[in-house]
Amino acid sequence: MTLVLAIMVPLLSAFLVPLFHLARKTLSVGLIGIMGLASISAALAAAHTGWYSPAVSLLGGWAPDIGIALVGDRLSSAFLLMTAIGSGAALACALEKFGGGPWRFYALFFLMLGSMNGILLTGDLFNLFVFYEIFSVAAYLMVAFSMSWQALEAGLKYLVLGTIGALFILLGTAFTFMATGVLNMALLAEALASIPRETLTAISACLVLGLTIKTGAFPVHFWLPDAHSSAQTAVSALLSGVLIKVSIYALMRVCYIFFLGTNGAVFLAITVIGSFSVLGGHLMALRQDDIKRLLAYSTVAQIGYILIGIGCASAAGAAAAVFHAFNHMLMKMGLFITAGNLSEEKGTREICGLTGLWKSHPLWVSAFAVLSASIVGIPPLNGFMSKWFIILSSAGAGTVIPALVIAAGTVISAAYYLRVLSAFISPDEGSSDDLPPSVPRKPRRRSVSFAIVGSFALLCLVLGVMPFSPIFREYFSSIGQTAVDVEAYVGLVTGR
Amino acid sequence: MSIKPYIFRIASLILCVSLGLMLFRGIAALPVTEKVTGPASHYLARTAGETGARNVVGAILFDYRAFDTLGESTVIFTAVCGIAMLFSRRKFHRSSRGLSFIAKRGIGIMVPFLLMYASVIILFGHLSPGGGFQGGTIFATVTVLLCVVFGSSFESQYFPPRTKDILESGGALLFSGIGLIGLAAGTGFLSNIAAGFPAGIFGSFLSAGSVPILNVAVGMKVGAGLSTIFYSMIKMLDAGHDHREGGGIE
Amino acid sequence: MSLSFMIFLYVFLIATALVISAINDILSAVITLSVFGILLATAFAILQAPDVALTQAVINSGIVTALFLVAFSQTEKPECYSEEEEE
Amino acid sequence: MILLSYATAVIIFCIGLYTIMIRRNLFKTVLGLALMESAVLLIIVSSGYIPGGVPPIAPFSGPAVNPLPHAFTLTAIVIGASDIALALAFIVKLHRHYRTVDLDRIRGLRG
Repeated sequence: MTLVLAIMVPLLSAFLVPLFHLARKTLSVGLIGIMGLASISAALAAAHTGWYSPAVSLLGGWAPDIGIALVGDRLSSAFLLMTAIGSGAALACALEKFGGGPWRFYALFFLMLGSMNGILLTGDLFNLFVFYEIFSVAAYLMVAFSMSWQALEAGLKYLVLGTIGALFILLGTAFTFMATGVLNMALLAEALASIPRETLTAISACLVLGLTIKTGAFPVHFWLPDAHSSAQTAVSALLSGVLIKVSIYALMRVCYIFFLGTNGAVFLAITVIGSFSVLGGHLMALRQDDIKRLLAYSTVAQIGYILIGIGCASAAGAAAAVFHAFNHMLMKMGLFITAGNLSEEKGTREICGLTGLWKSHPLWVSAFAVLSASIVGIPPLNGFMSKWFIILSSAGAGTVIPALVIAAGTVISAAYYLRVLSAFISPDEGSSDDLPPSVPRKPRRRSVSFAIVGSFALLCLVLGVMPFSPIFREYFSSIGQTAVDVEAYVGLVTGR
Repeated sequence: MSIKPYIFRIASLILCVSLGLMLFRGIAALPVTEKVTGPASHYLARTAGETGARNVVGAILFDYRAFDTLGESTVIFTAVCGIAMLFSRRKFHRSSRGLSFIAKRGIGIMVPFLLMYASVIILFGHLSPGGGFQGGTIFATVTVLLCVVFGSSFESQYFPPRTKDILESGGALLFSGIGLIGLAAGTGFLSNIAAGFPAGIFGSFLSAGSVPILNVAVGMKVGAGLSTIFYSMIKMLDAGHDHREGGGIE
Repeated sequence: MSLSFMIFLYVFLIATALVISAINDILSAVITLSVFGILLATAFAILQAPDVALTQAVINSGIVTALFLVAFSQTEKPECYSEEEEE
Repeated sequence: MILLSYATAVIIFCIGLYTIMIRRNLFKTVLGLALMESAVLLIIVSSGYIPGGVPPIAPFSGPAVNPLPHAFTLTAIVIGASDIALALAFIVKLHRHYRTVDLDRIRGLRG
């Protein structure tokens, strides 16, 4: 019951928003806030259910093979928690920035929230495709929301690549259905073991290619930097922090359930893609002058780390990947919100123009410093811990090259984040005379955004220490166990 | 410089051909299906008893896998919301010109029949091929026809955007409401006969529990949605004419 | 349905797809897409899928073609004007 | 016969992908997407066909074809149509800025 509500409450909010708009003409911030709180608490309730008593919700009361089943287990709960925190933060930022005016934006936001919960909870392959499509359509439109031509072009690029990815996912689903006749993921896990080799190759190629395009990993990452840098601040934070994680979840779920026992080459492919993403993303980020594009390319690299963790095909690797995904959500959302606000303050997004901020906004810059230190991987912080776990598990899987790639990537990322920070700290070189609007422009208050960024930075510090506590380690390893334990998943769904 | 496009073309051709070969080998390796197996045989054997619908595809869409249908009509809702957002800043100049008298009179005779056809397709979705999507799309096509033949002011007078918005959200809420009834009855979201909807007499108009209601809801949603998409893009067209011709349209 | 008719239909489908891909005139390509949609609907009907055939005929050959034509008429004319200016 | 329709579908899929890869006109890109989508639909519908089957509308006068792929195809058609509509809307909006639909002349975001 809670699983259904986690999907339906946001969707119902989205359906109600146009009616409220027709009745009242302007939506109050309070109304949107209440809807957002209800949606997020429904998601958290579902996460609680999934964590403490893994549940299956049969829609329409039909058995899992003929109807659709929603499944909540520990992996879903971890990602539900992630999306609830991230989208709550993004909604708060958007409310602070836009107010209640753009009602279509909030309708899209709630549609996206509902579809994300749907992807995280569904146990049916075709249903996954349907929710993926709602999610993607809402994402294309949120990229284009600012209506500048860069945003429109980025949205179109994202749409074309995203649709190709969706078609490959649909093709993979069609092949799976042809080969087995069922679509429930738990039943597929059993049925896929006995199908011809060529068909399995085609299925895995289609599904992995489609999900990789949607994730934005290196060879097919073209849409990601444009989309993430052209959108507005709250949307960029949402895209980079939360949406990517939902795609990661889909990749993780599909690959672990379908191919763990049948096709080991998939995991080798994911590791290779991940290594290339780390190197390519960092090298491209080094060349950027625009701070938001730099952060977007850094996201490509961080996706690579997570993919390397998934590619280990072990419980430790999956746990490390989830931990890094969570950390990346905190760090990248904080960085995007900070960078967006600071560059709006200065009126430029070029890194060389963002000078003298240490004097005017010391708190923002110190939060940025903590978050970027964490994303680079300075030891006491959480970014270091999750990267360390990924290196450990990939070494445990018997390959050294990913570990070397991660080490090299750390050095490169230190270089470009230091460049940004040194620009922030360096004094304002006489730019006050050629930038007259900087004097009359009153610095706008961004207390909610700052509270979010500050608490994310604090969480980074806390999560850096947490892995030393045995309870925390046990929790995280149980997520990894859930991810790779296909038999438990099958047992949960079929009731055997 | 001049050789580079050819290399790119040949590379993409090779890529496409090898992808196609891989896909075809994947299909050809499968044994040929001689009879229906798996869950599909359940649907074929038991649909009449479990849902009361004659059209098995309709029963799957609106009962067994109704959640997919909800998601799928939400995709249209999202797309409509977005397209209306993209074109929201344009001012709409109504055009009442339309086509000739003969075309107007001809369409005027046809339209009631088209509307009746669409309604039949929606309402008999559980008995014969058709259903909410197809009927809703025919409704949208009728509004497109009216817009082309009578000019956009006629269409916006009889089907104003406000009505379409209400219809669309109303359809979505109706669908979700039916689902929540099942949840409240304790038989699962979107459950049909189990939640107490009457099964009726097999093959009659009033049968199959909530399937006809869901068909109507989807028909409202799809018809209003596709019509709004067309309307938004037409709005753009008129603004464009205005831009070029200096506001010459009445 | 006889095999020869099926072969004819599929050859026609591939031919229209090639035309859509190769032709430079967008308007002709859009009209060919409509023809392609009707042929595909026929194929669906032969494959014993009346629901799908109806939907394909109504949506792909009706609404989608209409939207393509609207978008095309919106974007085509200023292009001609700008070309005339260039010449 | 059913292998024939699979082969047709795969060929159309590849034609669509090739169109998207090499053509520089945005309308051609969207047409390619439509072709790819139609090909996937043909594959799904063909997978439900059995020789000598009848449409899945009760009461059956023979062995009925698999109804499940038809339901998927219906869903996929509507989803594909809304994707294409969205792409066309983006193209129209972009055209207002660039006055062209040629990809080579729309290069605001490269690198």
